Amino acid sequence: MPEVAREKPVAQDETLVQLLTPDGERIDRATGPDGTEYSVDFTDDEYRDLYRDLVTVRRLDAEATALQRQGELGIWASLLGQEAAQVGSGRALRPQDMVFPTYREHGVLYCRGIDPIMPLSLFRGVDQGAWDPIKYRFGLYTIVIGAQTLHATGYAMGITKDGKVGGDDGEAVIAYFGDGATSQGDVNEAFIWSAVYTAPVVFFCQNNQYAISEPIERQTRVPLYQRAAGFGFPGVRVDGNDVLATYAVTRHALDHARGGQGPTLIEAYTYRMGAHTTSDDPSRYRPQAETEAWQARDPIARLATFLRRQQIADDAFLAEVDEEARKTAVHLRERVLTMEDPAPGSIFENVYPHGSPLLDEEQARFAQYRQSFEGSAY
Amino acid sequence: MPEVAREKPVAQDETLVQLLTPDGERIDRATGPDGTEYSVDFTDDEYRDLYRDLVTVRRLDAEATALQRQGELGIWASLLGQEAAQVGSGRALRPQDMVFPTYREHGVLYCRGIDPIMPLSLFRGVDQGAWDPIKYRFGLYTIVIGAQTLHATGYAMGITKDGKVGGDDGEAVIAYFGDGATSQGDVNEAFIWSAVYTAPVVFFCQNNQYAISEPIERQTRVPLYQRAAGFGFPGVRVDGNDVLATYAVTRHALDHARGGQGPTLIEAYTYRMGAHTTSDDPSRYRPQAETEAWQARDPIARLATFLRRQQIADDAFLAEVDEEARKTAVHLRERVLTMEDPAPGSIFENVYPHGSPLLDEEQARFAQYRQSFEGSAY
Amino acid sequence: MAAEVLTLGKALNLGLRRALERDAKVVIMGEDVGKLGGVFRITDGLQKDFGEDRVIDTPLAESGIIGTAIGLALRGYRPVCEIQFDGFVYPAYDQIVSQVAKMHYRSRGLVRLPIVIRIPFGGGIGAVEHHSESPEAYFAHTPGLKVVTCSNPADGYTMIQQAIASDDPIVFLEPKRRYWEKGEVDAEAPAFPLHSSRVTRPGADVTVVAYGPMVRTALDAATAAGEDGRQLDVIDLRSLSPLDLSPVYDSVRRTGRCVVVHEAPSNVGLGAEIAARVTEECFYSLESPVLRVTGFDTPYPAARVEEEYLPDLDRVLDAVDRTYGW
Amino acid sequence: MAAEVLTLGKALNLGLRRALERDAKVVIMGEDVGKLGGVFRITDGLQKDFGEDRVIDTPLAESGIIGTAIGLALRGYRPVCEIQFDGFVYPAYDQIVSQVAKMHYRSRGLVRLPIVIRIPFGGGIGAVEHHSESPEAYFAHTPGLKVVTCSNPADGYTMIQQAIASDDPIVFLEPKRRYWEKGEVDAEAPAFPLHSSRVTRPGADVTVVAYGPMVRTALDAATAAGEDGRQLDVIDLRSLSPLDLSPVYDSVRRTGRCVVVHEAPSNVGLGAEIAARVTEECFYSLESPVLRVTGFDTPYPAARVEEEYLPDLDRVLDAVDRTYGW
Ligand SMILES: Cc1ncc(C[n+]2csc(CCOP(=O)(O)OP(=O)(O)O)c2C)c(N)n1
Ligand SMILES: Cc1ncc(C[n+]2csc(CCOP(=O)(O)OP(=O)(O)O)c2C)c(N)n1
Ligand SMILES: [Mg+2]
Ligand SMILES: [Mg+2]
Repeated sequence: MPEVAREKPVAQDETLVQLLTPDGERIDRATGPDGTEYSVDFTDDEYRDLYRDLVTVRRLDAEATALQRQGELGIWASLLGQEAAQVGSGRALRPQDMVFPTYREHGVLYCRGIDPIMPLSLFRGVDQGAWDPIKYRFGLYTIVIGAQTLHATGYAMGITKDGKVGGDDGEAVIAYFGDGATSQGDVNEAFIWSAVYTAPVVFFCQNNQYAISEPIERQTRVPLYQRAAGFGFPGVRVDGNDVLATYAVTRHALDHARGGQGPTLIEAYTYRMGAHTTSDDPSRYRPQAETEAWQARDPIARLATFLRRQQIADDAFLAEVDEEARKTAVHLRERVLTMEDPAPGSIFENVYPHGSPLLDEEQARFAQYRQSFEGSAY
Repeated sequence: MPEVAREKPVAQDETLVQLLTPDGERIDRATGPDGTEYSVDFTDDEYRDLYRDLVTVRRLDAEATALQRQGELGIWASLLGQEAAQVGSGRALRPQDMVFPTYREHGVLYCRGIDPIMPLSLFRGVDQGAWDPIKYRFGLYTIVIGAQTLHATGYAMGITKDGKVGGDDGEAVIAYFGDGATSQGDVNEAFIWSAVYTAPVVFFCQNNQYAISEPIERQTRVPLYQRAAGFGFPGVRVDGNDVLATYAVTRHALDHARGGQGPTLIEAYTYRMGAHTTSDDPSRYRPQAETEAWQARDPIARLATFLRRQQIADDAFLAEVDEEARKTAVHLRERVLTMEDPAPGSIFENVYPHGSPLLDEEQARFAQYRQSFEGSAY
Repeated sequence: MAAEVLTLGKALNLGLRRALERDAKVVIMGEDVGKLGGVFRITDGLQKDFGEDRVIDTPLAESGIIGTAIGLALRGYRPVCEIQFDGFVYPAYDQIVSQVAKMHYRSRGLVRLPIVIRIPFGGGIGAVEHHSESPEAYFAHTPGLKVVTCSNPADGYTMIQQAIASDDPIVFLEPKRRYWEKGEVDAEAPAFPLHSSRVTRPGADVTVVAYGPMVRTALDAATAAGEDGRQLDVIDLRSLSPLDLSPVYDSVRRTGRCVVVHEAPSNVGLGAEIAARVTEECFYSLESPVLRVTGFDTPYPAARVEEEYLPDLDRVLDAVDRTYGW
Repeated sequence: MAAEVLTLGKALNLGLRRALERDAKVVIMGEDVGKLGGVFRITDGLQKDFGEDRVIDTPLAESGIIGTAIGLALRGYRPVCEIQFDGFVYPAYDQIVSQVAKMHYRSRGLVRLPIVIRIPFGGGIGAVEHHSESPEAYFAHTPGLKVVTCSNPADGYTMIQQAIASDDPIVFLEPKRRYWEKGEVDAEAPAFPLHSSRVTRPGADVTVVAYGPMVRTALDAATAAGEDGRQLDVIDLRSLSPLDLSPVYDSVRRTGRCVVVHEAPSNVGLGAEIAARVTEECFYSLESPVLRVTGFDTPYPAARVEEEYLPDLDRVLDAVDRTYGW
């Protein structure tokens, strides 16, 4: 099993859907492997909004990494490099759509209009990511690789049951996962289920080239998007560092789903610029040169170039966005520092909707035990 | 989720590899979906041997069904209708190849030269299918759907490690499973592993149209053989009721694997003419007309027609084969009836290669308990 | 409906039917549950009457069944999943243990997953391997899951409806060898709490604790012991997590002797838990240690020797005897 | 090699290295075990020295890891599988429980699967969910598997080699919070049987039974109790299946008091089994019931409150006290 040479960091695949080149050149329309045409038609304001999202999301992410370094978070899974994949797909969602994320979809969450503080309690260890998925139309962060793809599929089956597909106001689901996740049985079962039941779900795979230390060659020999055809639905590879193409492809797939046409697999071809998490040391397994090559494909820089060239944005605007993002980050930091720890005894709560006498007993005993220390030197 | 109409029992797929039509017409060569050409070049003796295998395998299977009806077996999983898929693939194996079966591969087992009595102890409940897989180059029957496909893949990885691929004397593995099994995570993980490690394994899926009561539409919307491409290896659909085509396709895939070219998925398109097992009642879920339509594609009848037409066999030969098969079946029956029940106390044996004091104690106590009844009226 | 005599299988079928009638959000899903009505026919006729949208034949993958049931529950449905046999629940283990069991806790109560996982369990039907397992300890050891099992048609009819109506995720174990045993089912009978055990046959001498398929065995032992003048107090646990042991404690305080019976292997099984708790609660009442009569710590054996493996009347009586000899 | 002071992590690394050197059939496989050396670096440097054929980075799927390990074992290899964290073993549960555990039995001894499944387990490292589980009861309840855990570098070094050399399938649990704790490792030290428990600190008053990460906690409690004049007899089980309880029985016959400590939830956990057996064996010696100090019957909580969940010195001492008050 010799190591596969990794010379081409960039997909040389003809079928890569791209609407904005790494050099900031706008491509008018692009064609997917099945002939679908993709394009976007944004106003200047919308372009600027996208840029703002990208910058903010990166800035918040950097803040979280810093917070972890300072011991304020237990761990952090950075999205650095994947901003376009997340903002492009996140902005393509309609309000009624439902998201099933992994542990890295901070950018998608932000695009849903959710306060970015929401997942930080999880990473701080204050809770386990305790929000109402229905209220936010954003599922719980899922750490067990691939598990959420089945939840997404089941939820999508429920949409069909509810008669909420077929029209423009139909609902759709998007399930996020990584390149590594494609090897899990669960993800493949989700492909099967969604195909069999024509479930309105979009599988959005961020191929960031690595599953912790393992390069994509440890998971597949062929481009991941090709996996879909054998399950009976379309697959498309999009430049995940191109926010425009990602938006176009995701919007199309979501509408396809909500229209009752069933699932799509989107492979967003991107790169994890940072470590897997703050516990990881990528220098052990990947060459600096590779990371540098990807630097040239930065999702934010290319949009900035385009905006400038088109005079949609000037230096002042870019600086203002930076400054706004900085403030948002500072605000986030302040709130993380003042997060309250869970109340003593709360570990016994919410195990069961209807409670359990065993737990009541354990809780009571523990409270009694705790009290025995009161007033003692301890 | 409306029921899918099941009008076409026969694959209308252009890509179905066939060398012998249902009417017994010989097709000289056939082309697979990737352009591979398939043909066979059998001597008259070899044709006759194939016929003998088919008839014997069916006759033995009928005997086992009868034994179950008479209470001599606990259950039986009949291969009726799938004889060509099993004999064609089984005969394509070279002596050094390894088989990983489900619970229905009695015909493959027979073709390996193994005494057909071997699996009957399992179905009688005398043991759990206790043979040495290495000695027979035939794995243990596996009931948990799909589990054996990973074992096959791991074994194949071991072949590569041992340097036993790349030449004509290389070893290959064949993993059997059903159409229903393709939905299991394990089977898809086996596809991934075998592709990543270029493991010398052939995935042989007998698509007999049903997983107990569920028609193939509950597992997939597209032909199963197409699943392979998305994992990065060839897939081919063969007429599983055509022993010649099945032989040719399997032989080619095995040689491909032993040559170091990696896995192939073969979908043998066939039909389960009987019940799922003797516990099943197919009249609850499938129309008689469907079964009758498949009768016209019987794998044995078509070979008989061909042999007669080519004057490779005459009535006398066919009668002789029947008579031989009958004798073999009678012999099998006799031996089933005299199978010994396991020795008392044997349930404690072979839990661990190195034993366990806990079990020793349980066994000793149980023996003592048993003894306490001795001499008593009980 | 007045009281009717039904088999356990039919009582469960009727209970499922009532649940489907009562709440349009209830869906049944699993392998072969639709047209075939399940390999044990527990869902017989339900797809015909409630449609393919409510009684769903799924692809053949247990992780997929439970994983998609979670999604359906998030969408407001109440999935009742059938696992075809005990030995086939393990591919779904991750979804059950890491997702179903934990979602309420990790969301601090914001998410409820009212999922019922029905599993025919236990041996005694002469089946091939993986068809006679007793996996209850795996689930009872998992916080976030509740686990129940019924031993007779009346309980089956009531408990399956209660389980479906409950917002807790519940593993519902059905003693498959008892599917064909008959008993009276009275739809108007007063309900008992789902997680309550029950003294099935009172007796003053030895407490015998059993559940699921072994309740019948324990009752038979009680009859035999009664003929010998020993009165067994037979308690049917019904709920395996949480355990309702108060009736057991009460009994042991009177009898001073306790035998626990189950088919599952002994090592780290339910019997150990019951023994540990009874000993802690009734330490000064016990005349002898709590004894366990269980399957052995071997894989489930071949059908022709399963009777040797399974606890039977005689092994129960032997343990009862031993509580005296101590 | 003379005696060296090593961390547990390094001792395991060295043990794996020895095993790879000794037998060319030993292969290590898992997620990130190669170039990265594992997320805990337990396999650090092994791929570099033994090659990609012996130390294999696998696709990201645990069922695939164990399933292909079975195939490799059938081919004559001795796979050592790493599961990255305790909470990620469940996707492989079916392959472990239905295949690895049963293959020897169902083949009547004709097949051996010398597979070791290494799992860093337990909490206390401030991790997010699924990274602090204690799944030992699931495996100990499964006939056909053996389960061991080490509590210190010397045992880790020896036991990992013994486990790999054994033909039994073994779940090898590594107390991840102790990876960084140091101790002396003497390669020439006389070996002990793999499935033997050990009196780690002798004491006459109360028997304390622990394993894996809790041995350190029990020893700390013993030190504190000693200062108060109570001598705890601390026994490190090492083997969780089969249990080697003779030293425990011997001890309890002397002390009359017994406390079992583990991180896993209490309900149907190892503590229950130990309590049941100790009670049965030492019925007339016990001054009080066997008490359990365990994790609670909740999912493992968020990092900031895990200390509340985990048994600590004080909870052990509290239980020790309670064995007197009975
Ligand atoms: C079932 C399971 N196995 C192992 C892990 C440990 N783990 C966490 S992230 C990760 C790699 C995931 O890679 P990928 O799917 O590509 O997503 P990425 O982290 O690159 O976004 C692994 C192995 C896990 N969380 N769940
Ligand atoms: C994991 C698992 N789930 C369920 C079953 C019960 N079961 C036995 S055979 C079968 C259908 C298998 O269908 P298929 O794979 O098409 O093979 P066939 O029986 O048609 O040859 C099912 C569901 C099982 N054996 N294993
Ligand atoms: Mg990745
Ligand atoms: Mg089939």
